[in-house]
Amino acid sequence: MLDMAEEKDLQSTVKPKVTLRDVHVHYGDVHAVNGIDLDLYSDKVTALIGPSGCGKSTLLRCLNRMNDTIPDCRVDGEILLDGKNIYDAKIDVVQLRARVGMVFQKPNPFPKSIYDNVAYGPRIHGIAADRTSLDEIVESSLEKAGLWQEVKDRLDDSGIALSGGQQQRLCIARAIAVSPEVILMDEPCSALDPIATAKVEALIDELSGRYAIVIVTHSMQQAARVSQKTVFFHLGEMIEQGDTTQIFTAPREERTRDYITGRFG
Amino acid sequence: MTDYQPFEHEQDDTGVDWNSPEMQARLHRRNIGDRFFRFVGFFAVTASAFFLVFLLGNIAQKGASGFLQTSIEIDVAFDADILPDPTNLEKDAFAAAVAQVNMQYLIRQALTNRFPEVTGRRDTTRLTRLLSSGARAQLRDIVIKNPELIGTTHRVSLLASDEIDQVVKGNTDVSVDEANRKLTDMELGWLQSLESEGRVTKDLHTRFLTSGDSREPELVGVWGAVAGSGLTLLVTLLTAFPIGVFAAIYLEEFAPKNRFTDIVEININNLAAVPSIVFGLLGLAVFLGLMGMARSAPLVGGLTLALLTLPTIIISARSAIAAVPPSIRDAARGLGASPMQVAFHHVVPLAMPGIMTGTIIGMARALGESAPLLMIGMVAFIVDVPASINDPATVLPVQIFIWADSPERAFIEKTSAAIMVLLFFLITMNGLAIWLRQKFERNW
Amino acid sequence: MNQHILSTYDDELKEVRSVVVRMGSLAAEQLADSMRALRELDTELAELTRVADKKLDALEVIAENTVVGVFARRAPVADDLREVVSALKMTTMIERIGDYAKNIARRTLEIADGKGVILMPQLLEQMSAEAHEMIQDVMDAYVKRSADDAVAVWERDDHLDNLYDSTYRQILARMMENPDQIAVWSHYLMIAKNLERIGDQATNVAEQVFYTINGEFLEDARQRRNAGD
Amino acid sequence: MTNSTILVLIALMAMFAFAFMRQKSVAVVGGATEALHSLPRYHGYFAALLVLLPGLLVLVLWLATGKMIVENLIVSGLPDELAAVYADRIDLLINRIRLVAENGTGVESDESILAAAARFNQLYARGIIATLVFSFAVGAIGFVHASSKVEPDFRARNSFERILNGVLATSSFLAIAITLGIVASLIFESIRFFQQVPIEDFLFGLKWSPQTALRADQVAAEGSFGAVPLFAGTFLISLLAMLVAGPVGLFAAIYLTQYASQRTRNIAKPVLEILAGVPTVVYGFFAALTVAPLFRSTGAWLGLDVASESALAAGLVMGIMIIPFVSSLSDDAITAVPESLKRGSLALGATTAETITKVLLPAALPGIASAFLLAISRAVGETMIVVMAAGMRPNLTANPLEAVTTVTVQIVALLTGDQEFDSAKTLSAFALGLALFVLTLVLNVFALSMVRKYREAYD
Repeated sequence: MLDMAEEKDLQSTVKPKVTLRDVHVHYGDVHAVNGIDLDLYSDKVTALIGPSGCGKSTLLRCLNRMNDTIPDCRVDGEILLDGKNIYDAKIDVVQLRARVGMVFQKPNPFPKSIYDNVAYGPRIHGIAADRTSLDEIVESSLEKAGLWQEVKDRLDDSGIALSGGQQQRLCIARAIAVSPEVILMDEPCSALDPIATAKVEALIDELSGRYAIVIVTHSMQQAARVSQKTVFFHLGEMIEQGDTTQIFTAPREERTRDYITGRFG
Repeated sequence: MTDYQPFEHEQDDTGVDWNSPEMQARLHRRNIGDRFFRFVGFFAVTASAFFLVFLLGNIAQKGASGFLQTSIEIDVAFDADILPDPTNLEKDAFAAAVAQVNMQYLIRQALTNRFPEVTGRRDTTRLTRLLSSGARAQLRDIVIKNPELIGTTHRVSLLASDEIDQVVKGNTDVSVDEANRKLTDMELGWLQSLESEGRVTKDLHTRFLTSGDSREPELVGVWGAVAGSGLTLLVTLLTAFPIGVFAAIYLEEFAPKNRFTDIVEININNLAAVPSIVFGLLGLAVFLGLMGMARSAPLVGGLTLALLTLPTIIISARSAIAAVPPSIRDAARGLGASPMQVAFHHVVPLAMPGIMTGTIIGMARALGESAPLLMIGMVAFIVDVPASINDPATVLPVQIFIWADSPERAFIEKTSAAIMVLLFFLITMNGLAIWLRQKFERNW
Repeated sequence: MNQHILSTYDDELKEVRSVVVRMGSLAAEQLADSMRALRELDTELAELTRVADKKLDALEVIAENTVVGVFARRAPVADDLREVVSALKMTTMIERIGDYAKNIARRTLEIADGKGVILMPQLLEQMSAEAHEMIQDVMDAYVKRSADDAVAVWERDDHLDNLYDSTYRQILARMMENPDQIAVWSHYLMIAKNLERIGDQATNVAEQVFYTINGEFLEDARQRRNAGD
Repeated sequence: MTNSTILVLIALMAMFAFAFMRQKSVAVVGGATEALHSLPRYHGYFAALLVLLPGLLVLVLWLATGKMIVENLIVSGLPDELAAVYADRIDLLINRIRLVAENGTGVESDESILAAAARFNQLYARGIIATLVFSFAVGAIGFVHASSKVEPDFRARNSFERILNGVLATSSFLAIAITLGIVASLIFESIRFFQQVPIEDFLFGLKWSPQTALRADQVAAEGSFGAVPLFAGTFLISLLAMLVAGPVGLFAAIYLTQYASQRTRNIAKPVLEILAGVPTVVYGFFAALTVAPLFRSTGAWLGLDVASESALAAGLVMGIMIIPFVSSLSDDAITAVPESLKRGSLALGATTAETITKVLLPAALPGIASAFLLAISRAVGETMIVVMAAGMRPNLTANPLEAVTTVTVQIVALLTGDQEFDSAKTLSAFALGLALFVLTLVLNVFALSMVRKYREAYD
């Protein structure tokens, strides 16, 4: 059995996958994210929670530079992926996004076949050497996404023909297919019913050992269910971060407590 | 604890080695592809802008001088023997008497006085051709206005002929061989001599904006066509606007959703894409053939253009009406308004800015339209400015078409100038539409 | 403390809290009554006290239902979570206190029934006063949300344990002196044990109060404080 | 007395009816207007419509048919010898009579025609009077009817609104009437044309030379009406136009929606709008006077023989004209693709170009395809540019440097010179118009159905 001090030591020897140092995001004059310091680990699901407009989605989008597509969005500070600043001029954003996958709020499968949806990423990045290995990637991605059994006989059907939950798992399979190291999820279940939500959450659990997963969610229960680490944002600032159990039983900050217990802020 | 290994997460089982040379080369290729795409797109936009600038610049460069006109000052002896005596004549009678006088004689006299070396019938005729055939009417007007000139010699400024005008403006290349140009060296010599005396002037050509068509380029004006366009558009507006708005109100607010209204809707969308010349054929067959209306009249032109603009107006009015939020209708209905009252008291007034914008744009399109009007005979040569919707008339774009077809070199600048007038009206109308849209733009 | 956005949630939490407080005062009262009956060998009062435990049981059921309802509908987290979890545990503990008081009353009846009546030893009086005070103090700490007061109650348990040891030794001596009174003395011995258990339960309640307020376990906190010292 | 006078009189009568009935409704209830079911002004509106609509109907009927009726009367009353001369050319005769009737006696010398013209004017004047009387009569009936209805319980508003609803519905059905009018007039004249020229000669004939006798007694070379060279010319010029407008318009749309900054868009969009707003006659002038000579001289410099009215110049300028059309429709089609698809692709590490070619364009394909079809339809039907910049000579060639002629050019040429209604030459214009209408209609319908089909596939 480890005693407390030893446990702490162990923690510090694990290298964080992604490190944020004093990250600020501005939209024009709006200071959306204010000085965030945060470590994300490969074996953990990190949940970002906070009221709407607190900057959590903005921060999420910084991690694969999806903010680049928004005019007058400025990101300052350092975001290191395996120790390299992803905002460095030498970083190729195309490569970055392959390594840092993303799943969106609303399922957005392409209006193509299920197979082509999953094969899209490997094809553009040239990951599969031939048709056979592409087939393998598609199968294993769908399997990891828990969708293989449901769709293996209709890979040529349109991805849009699937149910909402299946669509979202297809999008996750699509993201996994390029073997990302980090997966960002922006309220992935907000458009889904409880059963579909449960399946996606089960999938997140399943994936949690293999990828650094960051999930933005408005459902506190979901954050509590799927994450090991929870970060609370308020008005663009990080108020508290910690083990999910600690945040949900004994938050240190009053604002965190007020938010998660549903009190007047 | 010593056997503990830090996590090594950089490689997954299906991991991709992004740093391999193959992958780096691939990335490089893909990024070049992206830049190429962006460049082609940028080129397309630039090319479009270039076309526009080239087109407008070309027109403006050709047309600017169309607003100027060369005049030549000559010393005319207002011979009392030829001209009537104003002292014992009524004003009208005097004018009628002056009109009888051969002004060409006075002009010839004045010119031969200036160039005494010119003899012979052919050369004298050439000499008088320095001036426009409109110079006679000009001189007549001067005499009628200033009877006191009779018996004196006075320097008057008269319109130069189109060929002279073009030389003065530098539009005609005088360096080519004499055989290949209209003006002889002799005529150019006269011109030079006049120029050296400062008798050749270029002035703003108000006549161009105030008179009707003519066979002579230096005498033409766009006013006839502008008036024709105005009358035609008036007819178009008065017919297409109420019918279009009524139809839009019916289709948006009252029409039952059934097969028939579906057909009406599809039909309207298709009508909007029917070539304009087909509407001309319809106008020809129905308004002229069947109903026997007068050819070349703004009435027929306006009705034909109304057929053409009706779909546009219906479509834009419908979208303006559809943009009024249902909550307004619910509110009015909740107060006990009948469907008609809801439509006419609430929905239509709120949609009016949008309807007006669409209508103005439709009208602007009708203003620029010429093909269907060719079908119904608005392409005739008409000197008089039309005063009513039944007078023969032409419209600005057709006037442009007619002039563009004319062989005289001077018509190029007149055509271009007329295009500038047309574009001025179009820009004004579109500007008005944009202003309306911005002033009344509402985000529900 | 801020109110919840849903005021009915606040009402439910208040309900839980007030049931706990009512149970606490009821248990304290029961203890006092049973001890008075013992002191005066008032069989009527003892009988009443024994029956009064049913009220405590009923309140525990109410508390349990409310807490389960909060869990099911509100999914409490953070201090709300601690509040209801602790309340659930505290009601069980207080119910136990009631059971011990009932036990004292039962034994009172038997003592009164028996031949050879012996008056209650003085030490038992001291123990019951201590236990009663602990119950009251810990409920005060709960109502006032005072972690320090809860710690103070917790620390008094040692004193009660010492009293018990003294009482135990004294009764054991009496038994040896008067073997024919063993039956009566063994009843007193069991009552002393009950009082000691009541003190333990009050201590447990104090731990729960501390956890409810601070979100950490009293033992851990004390350990950390000692390590820091 | 003219038609417009009648219009004014009917309007005045309607206004009077409005004022009168409003007063009357107030009088009926002794000023206590709250006793009326409908407000006084609705009684007025109701009466005004009852007067106005029948009167207008009579007037419109007269305008639409009056001249025909009068003409028929004239023809039936013609002296026999005149009728005999013009036995099968009645239209020509009527044209002459009309000309006199409209323009005065100066244009004609034939006594019998002058007489017929005088009779025409006389009859027409009578017709106007009759129309006036008749429209007043029906107006009066409406007035009396409305007057009898003025009662407190009469639901004037409901009745008025029912009539108004009818007016609105009629307005929207007018759109159908226009289409029917187009179809009917084109088909009617075309049938007459095909009675003179076999339809297969028209559709498959390779020679277009629409010369027919101008006078009945003139013996002229048989005209030939093979429209293939015209279709070929139209196709060639449309193809050239699309070769310019297709890529330029599509790439402009792609650039503006995917790459351009807001500032660039703010400049480029108005530029394209202005380009779209320039009248076609201006493009025609530009093509004929600037582009064609430019190509000719460039061709000469390169040693190529470029016709002064080359298909290339007309096609290029037409292409420029269509650029904004293609770009704005493609722009709509691309922006209609959900933003989420684009973000999904970018988040997988696709470049913008890959996102466009692999996700956006396939999804927007139906919209873009229909944009192209509509653009082709536009090019096929475009008139002024080709009239001014393309040739007049039918020429079956695929060489863009030569002059070709198009369907629209020929329609204009056939109908703007001297014309007579009955000749094959004039009628052939309607046959060409019909062909043009059918072709563009097929393109439009196909474009719209294509959108629908793909939309179903994606939904």
